Amino acid sequence: MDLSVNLAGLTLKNPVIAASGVFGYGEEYVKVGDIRWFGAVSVKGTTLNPRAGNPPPRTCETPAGMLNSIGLENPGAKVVIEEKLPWLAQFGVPVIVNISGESYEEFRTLGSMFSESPLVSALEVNVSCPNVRAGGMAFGVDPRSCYRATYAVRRAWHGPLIVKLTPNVQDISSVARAAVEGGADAISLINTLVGLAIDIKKRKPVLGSVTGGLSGPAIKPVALRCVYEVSQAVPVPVIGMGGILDYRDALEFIMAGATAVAVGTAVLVNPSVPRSIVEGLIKYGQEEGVERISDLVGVAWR
Amino acid sequence: MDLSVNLAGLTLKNPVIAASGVFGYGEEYVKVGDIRWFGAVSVKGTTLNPRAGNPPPRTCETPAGMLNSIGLENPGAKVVIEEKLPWLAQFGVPVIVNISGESYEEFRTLGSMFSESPLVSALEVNVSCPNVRAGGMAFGVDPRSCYRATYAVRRAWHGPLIVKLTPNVQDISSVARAAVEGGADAISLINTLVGLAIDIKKRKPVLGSVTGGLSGPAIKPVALRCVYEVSQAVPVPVIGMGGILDYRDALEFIMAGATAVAVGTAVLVNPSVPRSIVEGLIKYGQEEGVERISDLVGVAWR
Amino acid sequence: MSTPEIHDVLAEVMSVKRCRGGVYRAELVAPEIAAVAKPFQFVNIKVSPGNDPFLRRPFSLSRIEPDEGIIEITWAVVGKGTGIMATWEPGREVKILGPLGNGFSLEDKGLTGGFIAPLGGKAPELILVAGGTGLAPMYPLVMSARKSGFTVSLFYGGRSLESLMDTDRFEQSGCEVHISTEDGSAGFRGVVTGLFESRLRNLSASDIVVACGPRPMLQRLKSMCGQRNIRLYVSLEERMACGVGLCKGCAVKTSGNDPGYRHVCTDGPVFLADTVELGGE
Amino acid sequence: MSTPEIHDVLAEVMSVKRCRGGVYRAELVAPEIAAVAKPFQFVNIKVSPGNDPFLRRPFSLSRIEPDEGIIEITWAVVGKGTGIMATWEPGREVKILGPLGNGFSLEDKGLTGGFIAPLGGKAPELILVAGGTGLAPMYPLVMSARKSGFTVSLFYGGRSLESLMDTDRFEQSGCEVHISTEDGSAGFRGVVTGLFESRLRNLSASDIVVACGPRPMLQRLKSMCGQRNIRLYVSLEERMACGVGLCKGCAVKTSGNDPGYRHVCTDGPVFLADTVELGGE
Ligand SMILES: Cc1cc2nc3c(=O)[nH]c(=O)nc-3n(C[C@H](O)[C@H](O)[C@H](O)COP(=O)(O)OP(=O)(O)OC[C@H]3O[C@@H](n4cnc5c(N)ncnc54)[C@H](O)[C@@H]3O)c2cc1C
Ligand SMILES: Cc1cc2nc3c(=O)[nH]c(=O)nc-3n(C[C@H](O)[C@H](O)[C@H](O)COP(=O)(O)OP(=O)(O)OC[C@H]3O[C@@H](n4cnc5c(N)ncnc54)[C@H](O)[C@@H]3O)c2cc1C
Ligand SMILES: Cc1cc2nc3c(=O)[nH]c(=O)nc-3n(C[C@H](O)[C@H](O)[C@H](O)COP(=O)(O)O)c2cc1C
Ligand SMILES: Cc1cc2nc3c(=O)[nH]c(=O)nc-3n(C[C@H](O)[C@H](O)[C@H](O)COP(=O)(O)O)c2cc1C
Ligand code: FES
Ligand code: FES
Repeated sequence: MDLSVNLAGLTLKNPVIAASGVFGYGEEYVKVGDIRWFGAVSVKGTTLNPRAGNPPPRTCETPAGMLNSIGLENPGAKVVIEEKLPWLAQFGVPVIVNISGESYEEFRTLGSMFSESPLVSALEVNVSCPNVRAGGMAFGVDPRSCYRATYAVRRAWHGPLIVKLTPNVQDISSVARAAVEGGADAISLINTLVGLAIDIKKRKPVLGSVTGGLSGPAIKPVALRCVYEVSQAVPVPVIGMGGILDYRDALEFIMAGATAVAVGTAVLVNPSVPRSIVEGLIKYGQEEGVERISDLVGVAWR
Repeated sequence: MDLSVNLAGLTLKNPVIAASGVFGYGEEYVKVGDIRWFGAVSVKGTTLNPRAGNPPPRTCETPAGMLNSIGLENPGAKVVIEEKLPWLAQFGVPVIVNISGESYEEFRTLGSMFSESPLVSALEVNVSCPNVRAGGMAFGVDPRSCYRATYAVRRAWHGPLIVKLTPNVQDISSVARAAVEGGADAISLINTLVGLAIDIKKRKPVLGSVTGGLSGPAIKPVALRCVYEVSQAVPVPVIGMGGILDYRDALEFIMAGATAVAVGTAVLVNPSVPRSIVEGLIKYGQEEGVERISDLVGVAWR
Repeated sequence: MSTPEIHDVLAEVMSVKRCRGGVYRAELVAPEIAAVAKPFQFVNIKVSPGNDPFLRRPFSLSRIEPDEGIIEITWAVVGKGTGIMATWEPGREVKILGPLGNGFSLEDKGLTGGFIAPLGGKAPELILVAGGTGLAPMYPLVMSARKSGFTVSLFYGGRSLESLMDTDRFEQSGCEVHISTEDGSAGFRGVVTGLFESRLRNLSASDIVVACGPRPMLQRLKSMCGQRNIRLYVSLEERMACGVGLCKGCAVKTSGNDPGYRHVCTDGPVFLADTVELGGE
Repeated sequence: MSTPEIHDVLAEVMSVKRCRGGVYRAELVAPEIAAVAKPFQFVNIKVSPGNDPFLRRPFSLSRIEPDEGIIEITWAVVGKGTGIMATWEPGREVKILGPLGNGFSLEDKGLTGGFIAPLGGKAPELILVAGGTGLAPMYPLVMSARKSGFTVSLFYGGRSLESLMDTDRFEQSGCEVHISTEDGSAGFRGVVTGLFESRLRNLSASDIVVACGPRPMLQRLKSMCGQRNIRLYVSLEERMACGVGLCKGCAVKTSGNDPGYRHVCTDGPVFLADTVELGGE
């Protein structure tokens, strides 16, 4: 089966992307897995200035999932451009830079900073992080502000532009349409759901910053619903994610309308998950006589 | 430990309620469990006219949860009042009638119909069902329409009035406040999250009606977050639910701000779950020296 | 509808074995259930502790031994739950809820009365048609039908010889067994409805056909028996959560103009074929 | 920071036993990990297949046998994962990722050089302070410290005699063992920091204290050692997801004016006490 997919002008050798936030900038990943099994990698959410992140505890297991409140710990755009990307480039895997701004202005600045780097294959505008106070999810819960954030980056960045949406809204399709109007070439979804856990011994929230983002298999049905809806509502490709653990999960997303898929939490539990998904897809293609993975995109509603 | 709680003027002997939709009107439950372990029971979502429900398949397992698209299959308010409630009354457990209308007018009619019955302890206005086309969740995603639906019932019904909210919104607290303004004496949350599953063999959505409501442990973190938020935002008690399987889960909800809790999906897997939760709470109270369960309500934020 | 006694018991697994046809069979110690269970009733099993898998799984009783306090289930590995069950070892305890459903007993349906003393020379016949694991629930019915004086024959089909379960216990109970395989590796070459067709011609209005297997097989039988006015009962499967009537999840559409649904777990699993819609969406 | 070699292996459980102090101990066949692991490194274990529990669980290596290709872990049952581990049987295979963390070796820290040939008469001392399961990672360090010529003593405390793990292997390695119990059922009556206090007076700047146990114990030690300028290393635990630096979940606040965080899995688990904040929120 031909696994390659075309994503907003970018050709990926396979549709399995490392989701932002579980891959860092690749330095830790290389110790436990081979980056080249990924069709593309999305690096940790990057901000204009370095961020130290949120107070611990930052993670907590939940039924078939986890909460995280990392808080965009990252070294800032400058270090990423000067140190992280040149190192990561050696693997020859397309690099998507996930960016997060506190204002439209900051989004534009990030867009133009990364325009200077030839090592960026695509930008992923994160208007959906539930773990930071300023910016973050605020831009993604309202079509107007999503439009403006997207447009701010679009003015400065001329490569493939992906906008990553939050499911914490009542009508994700209208936010997706706004992103496309603002200039998005692709939509990625979903980011985490806002959740909370209580430590019954301490009688307090578990996480240092009270709420966190829920990810993992638990959210897969919500993610699939968003992909099914949004892929029918917008004319651009969708990158689906949320709880993908194996090739069967990946197929569910592709059939629901995703052109490519991303694996987040699964990488934390099983670093070699991209390889097992790619191999699973190849085997499936042989057994079912599917020639191109792209033939399956959206079959559930087409 | 004193397990009794006061819910909008209604005293429950313990805080464990049967969530609407997993208890029918009690006739099936008595074959597998003893109703008297519940502090109160919320009957199946009841509509003005009988409803046959949605086409099968109607359920589907998901990681640590399930999707359902029952579609409010119920015999209609008249039969409930004349046949179901008189039978259910024999157990001496307060009965909450969960009602669902397709219009404000219908909500008002339901309110006045149930006003005639002395067997109803409280009404639970369901503005959060994701599985019906008309009405259902539509009223619960917008503060204004939630206010109007609540107010429609309030005008006709003078007993305890609970409004049940959906988490499929971006700001659940503002919807909760609108319900209180409309006359709600208590808020119950959460109803299911909208989700979907794909049958990769058939390359189609699993459920006959495409999307369904996600319930079970998977959604517990989302439910806890909603309870934590809403219990601080409104002056009325909150009934918490979403993924409760045992007394520890119940304690998480109570500490997060719930005055009472409801068990839904857990009843389907383990019909005697109310008993095990009640016994677990009693043991916990002894070991930790807690005198009244109500002393724990909201300790995580108080 | 009778009110069955339903028990939620922690049953010990007494034996598990892999059998012909690639299916597994386990004996469970559950005296409360064995004492009251009827043919075509089922149990809902919590396959393993914890949340993965989360829901219980429904399985028909493939043997009921009230005296020994034992029930048997027979399953094919098709996914996570059945896969875990295949790793069960004797001594393990599992939560099982049952017996569930109305089951199917000739007495309940008022079918035995006239037949025990046949009017003509011919004894009333019970014809069983099974595809795949649909054979599992048939054996308890054979046992009770023989007691009631029925002549019983079984038509059972699969893809190939290897895919077929062992039918010895049926033969030993005096049941005539007819086999079909799609690849011709055993018995009649073709599908089981093809094999059954020849027999259909000789059936009369007092005979009964009970079928269990894939929907397309049941659909085909429904039209075959309908044309000849032969009474057909079908045992249906639907995705279940509770198995006891709480969730209304296991709906099956009623046929005719009635726009309603019936529920496999409380109204079934066996339905008179005419009363339900079997057509694929 | 060195780049450790990390392996994700399917390891066979060779033995599991319940030991004194109510803890469990398992030997796992993992030659790749045993060959390179250092004291205070840990492994991240997928306790059972499936999603419940979902994340791996981190455990220190309580013994490393490179020649036999075996690692040992020692744990207390505190929740779901550790409870399942207590039901492991020999022959079972589990996925383990390791060795993780920097570990703690006297050579790496450049601590052994000057001490092997002591200047004065007194050999340099390594003092280990452990509370509860904090004893687990200490043994591999004793082994390597003895090789480097250190005098090693252990201060180990718990609630009562029953809550204490066996310390035989420490004594057999020539380590002086001092015990405390809060109820006085063995050794010094009181907390381990109280017992350690008497020894603290005799320590000098060339000696090293390494501690592992509950945060309050570590906090107390930090202030005790800080006052006397004794070098203290603490081994920290934080909730972990990946254990390898991918998620940035295992943050611990750095002390002083630096507003940043370090990560237990990649920067630790052992930290110079002065560099991190141990204070409870
Ligand atoms: C009343 C009743 C009696 C049954 N008796 C038997 C029996 O005696 N022997 C036997 O082998 N099987 C029987 N089944 C089917 C059996 O319940 C399913 O095969 C089993 O639940 C699958 O579990 P799993 O975790 O292995 O599969 P999953 O991983 O959950 O799913 C695997 C596949 O099975 C299908 N499936 C899942 N649940 C059901 C269900 N409830 N009904 C139909 N298909 C389903 C799914 O669509 C999927 O394709 C019965 C079902 C019912 C409703
Ligand atoms: C680097 C490192 C090394 C460790 N080495 C050992 C060891 O050698 N022996 C040992 O017994 N334990 C050790 N632990 C702690 C061990 O990982 C936890 O006890 C275990 O993960 C709990 O799993 P559970 O599923 O049983 O508990 P859960 O059901 O997940 O939780 C039970 C309790 O444990 C707490 N907890 C959960 N995860 C952690 C965690 N990662 N760190 C601290 N507390 C946690 C929770 O707050 C909760 O109160 C180590 C932890 C770390 C980070
Ligand atoms: C530890 C962690 C950190 C994350 N950080 C980011 C981030 O920096 N930017 C972002 O857009 N999404 C971030 N995410 C969200 C994931 O990219 C993904 O959208 C989400 O986790 C759902 O996918 P999953 O269920 O496969 O994990 C993070 C998720 C996790 C678990
Ligand atoms: C099968 C099923 C049917 C339900 N029907 C209703 C309903 O009729 N009315 C309603 O308000 N909620 C209904 N719910 C939602 C539950 O009452 C509850 O809010 C939700 O399932 C979350 O709780 P849980 O995770 O404990 O199940 C239903 C849930 C399930 C699983
Ligand atoms: S499975 Fe719940 S009603 Fe039949
Ligand atoms: S546990 Fe993931 S970075 Fe340490």
